[in-house]
Amino acid sequence: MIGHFSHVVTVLLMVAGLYVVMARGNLIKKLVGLSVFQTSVYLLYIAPGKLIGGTAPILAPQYTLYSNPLPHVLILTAIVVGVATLALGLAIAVRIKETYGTIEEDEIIAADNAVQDAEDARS
Amino acid sequence: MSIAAHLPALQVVLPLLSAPLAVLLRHGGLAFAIVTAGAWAAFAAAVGLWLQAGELGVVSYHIGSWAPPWGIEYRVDRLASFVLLLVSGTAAVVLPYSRASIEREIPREQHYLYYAMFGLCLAGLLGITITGDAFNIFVFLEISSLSTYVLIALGRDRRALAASYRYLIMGTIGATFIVIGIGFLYLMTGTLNLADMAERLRAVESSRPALAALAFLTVGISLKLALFPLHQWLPNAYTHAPSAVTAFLAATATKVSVYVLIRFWFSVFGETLVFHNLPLPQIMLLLSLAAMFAASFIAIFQDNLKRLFAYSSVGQIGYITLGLHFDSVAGLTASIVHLFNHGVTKAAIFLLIGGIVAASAATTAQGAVSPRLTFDRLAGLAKRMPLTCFGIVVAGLSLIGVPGTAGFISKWTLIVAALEKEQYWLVGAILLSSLLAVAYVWRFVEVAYFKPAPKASGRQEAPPGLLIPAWLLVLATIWFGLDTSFTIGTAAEAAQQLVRVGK
Amino acid sequence: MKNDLVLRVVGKLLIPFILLFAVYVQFHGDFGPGGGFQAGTIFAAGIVFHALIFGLERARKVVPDALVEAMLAAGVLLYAGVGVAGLLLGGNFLDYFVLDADPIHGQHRGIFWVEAGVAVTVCGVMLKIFYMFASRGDGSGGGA
Amino acid sequence: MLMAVIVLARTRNLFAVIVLSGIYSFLMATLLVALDAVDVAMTEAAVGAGVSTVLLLGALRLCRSEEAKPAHRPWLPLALSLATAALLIYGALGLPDFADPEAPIHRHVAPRYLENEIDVPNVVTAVLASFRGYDTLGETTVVFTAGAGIIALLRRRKSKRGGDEK
Repeated sequence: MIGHFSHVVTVLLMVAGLYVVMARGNLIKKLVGLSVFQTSVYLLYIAPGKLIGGTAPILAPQYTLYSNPLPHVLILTAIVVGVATLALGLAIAVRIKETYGTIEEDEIIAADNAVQDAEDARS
Repeated sequence: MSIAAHLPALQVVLPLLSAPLAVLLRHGGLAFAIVTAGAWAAFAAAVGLWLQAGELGVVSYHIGSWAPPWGIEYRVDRLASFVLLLVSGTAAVVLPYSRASIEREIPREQHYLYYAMFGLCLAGLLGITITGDAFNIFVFLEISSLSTYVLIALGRDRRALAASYRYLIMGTIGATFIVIGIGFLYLMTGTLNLADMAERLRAVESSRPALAALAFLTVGISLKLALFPLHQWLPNAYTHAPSAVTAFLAATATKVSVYVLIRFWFSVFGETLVFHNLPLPQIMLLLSLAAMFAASFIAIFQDNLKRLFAYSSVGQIGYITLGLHFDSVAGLTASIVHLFNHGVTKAAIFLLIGGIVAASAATTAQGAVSPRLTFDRLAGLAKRMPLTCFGIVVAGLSLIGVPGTAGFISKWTLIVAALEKEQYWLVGAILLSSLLAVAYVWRFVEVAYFKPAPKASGRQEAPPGLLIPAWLLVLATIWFGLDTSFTIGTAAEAAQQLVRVGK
Repeated sequence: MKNDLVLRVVGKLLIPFILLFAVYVQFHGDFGPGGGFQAGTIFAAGIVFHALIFGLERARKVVPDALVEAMLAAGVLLYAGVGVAGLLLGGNFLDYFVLDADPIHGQHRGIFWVEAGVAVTVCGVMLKIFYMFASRGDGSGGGA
Repeated sequence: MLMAVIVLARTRNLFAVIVLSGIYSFLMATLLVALDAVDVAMTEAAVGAGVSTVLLLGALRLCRSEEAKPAHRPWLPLALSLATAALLIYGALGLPDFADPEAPIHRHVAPRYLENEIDVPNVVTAVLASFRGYDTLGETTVVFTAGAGIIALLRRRKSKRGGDEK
């Protein structure tokens, strides 16, 4: 179980993030949850790459044991992709705020339903 | 440098390069020219690769000249070349259509960005299809997803924004699930190359991380392909996106996701893991049937034409995934054939609907408001737009699966697969769900052909720039309904290749 | 904030060093942590800092909108251009070995230009996003 | 870190949420240094704690800073989250032990990267830009997509409101 401690922490963080995304109605809070969810996945990759007694994968003559560089590369990419998604999500949220006047999901659905009803009434 | 040897790289890089060029030029017309040229070049490359894959079986390309498990490999087998053809072919038809269509739906100063996003989306989808590297799939998935969110949000209606946001949240959860799945696989095998991964996975086949990876990948990909209970993002996104975007996405985005699912199930995990250790096929069967019936049923009661066909898409995806659960060459062939045929058919329908949007935008208030295609506004449409309506009816027949259309071929191969497994009740289910398709297509026919037009209005066909690409696809649905040597031939070869590799 | 003397002086002193640090991170990426992405972010942060202290308008004069938009595209083109150069010189796509007579040196050259491409795009995007969000607030005046 | 996330989930003041997520990212960066992932830590500090926080604050400035009280009890999301957790733990318990040098990721593929055949001491840079350079091209394209997409989304207002933003 000790050997898996890092995984358990990772799982708890992930699930907390996922819960925020799904349960909360505020568009910005959802995005924060989403980035917590994504960030915690990084640990899943990075933690197993560590070796006790190893050092960062920057080669130097005095070291012989290095942690695994490949997960680092993957996660660098994932971080960048994550922030790009966040930025785009925020831009959409800002536009929603401007056109709907709210960033609460329930209110947006209510506004859409009102429009739908108005259309139905006209027809 | 011989071009033939570098086709796999050019396949993706050409459309990918067209996007930044379009942004650099900041001019709608030039951007159109460049991105369209990129898409046509991609189509040409796809044809070339299809021929090469037919000859060699598998075309492998080492990017950066690094050998596979260390570098990233591009790997084109029969299935990949088939999907590449579908994606780049649809793009090559939809892009010229865009020119006339987005004039009316997107402000002029946005046009160059629209083309740039289209180019990126195309490059992303092609990249997912062609790559032989697990993490590379994720990266290109995100390119195509991010550009898709933007393309949907460019729709006129503010509901396009809400739809796009919703898709962004669900899509990103799906993508993160996929990353988790790939992570588990990587930790168990130490490699990211799909072929290498499949080989090394044999040693740890029924370990718990492998099973968890399978579950996470299946759920994540199912979100992207809008499998029935996870489809909530799709109807709104398709309804409110610009017409050309809807057509392109309906024909390609979900299909590429299906492709990724097939890739992981058959090429990486292999049959034993997927079909014998977990009740996955049973779950897939249940969800497919739910999609075929529930989504088609919901479609019947839609008031908006685009929305009706969006739900029909969810239903049709059910047929594709139904073919997967058989665990047989025949079932897989049916899936692949339907993936192609439905892509062509749906693209035709949404392009024709775009024509209706354009024509009615011209009549009402100079196109200031985006006309919502509710059924009451379509009364007597067949008089005003006979060619468009006839096209929708023909494509609708293909959705139902009437002989002589592409849809019939799909259903036929599916039924053959069911008979082979002696699941006779499934044959009944397939026929019964086709009746639902009859019902929703009939709704359009009834309104367009038998309801009187509101006021005496003359013939007002969609402009030829919209009609010609759309009819090209309508004719394609008939062509693939009559001559099946290309579709079934390639699909059967692809299925055999996959199942053999999986063994 | 624009009129705070301390901020202006400290800002004037610090900003060149921030930009210099970005350049260091960029070129030292082969030997220590860092690379194109981090450098681009830090460089953009320096200019954002400038904009916060001296006002958006002055920052826009230093780095105009059109340049930023060109940077977005130029970085990707530079990166893919290196790949195409590999093709033209007889290798595969993104093959750096053929970029120089000495393959190892070719690798270094390829990595250098590729990292430069990443930095340009990242810096451009960060600045563009900042400009977009910042200039939007001026007119509509939201809370906070 | 866990504390930060739990408080984050419960707080409704969005400003506090954003600051908490910044703190979370910083803690994450520290942890990453401890795990010898210096490049990743540097990026996470710059991106998670820096760029994301600035972006979120920028967006918040344009929106309202208080979250509405959720209207309904979130049982379904809770159930789904717990199911995900169960699946994750199920999978994770079968993984190789922490820091096990015999794990497949240390045996396969990675050793060649550490041989330094292209003479770049920072192996992360070497893999990022050369071995897996194509991924990085994709990554740059993702950033470009986001940038161009934001232009497409946020520029529209300008034309409507005329020149008052110039």
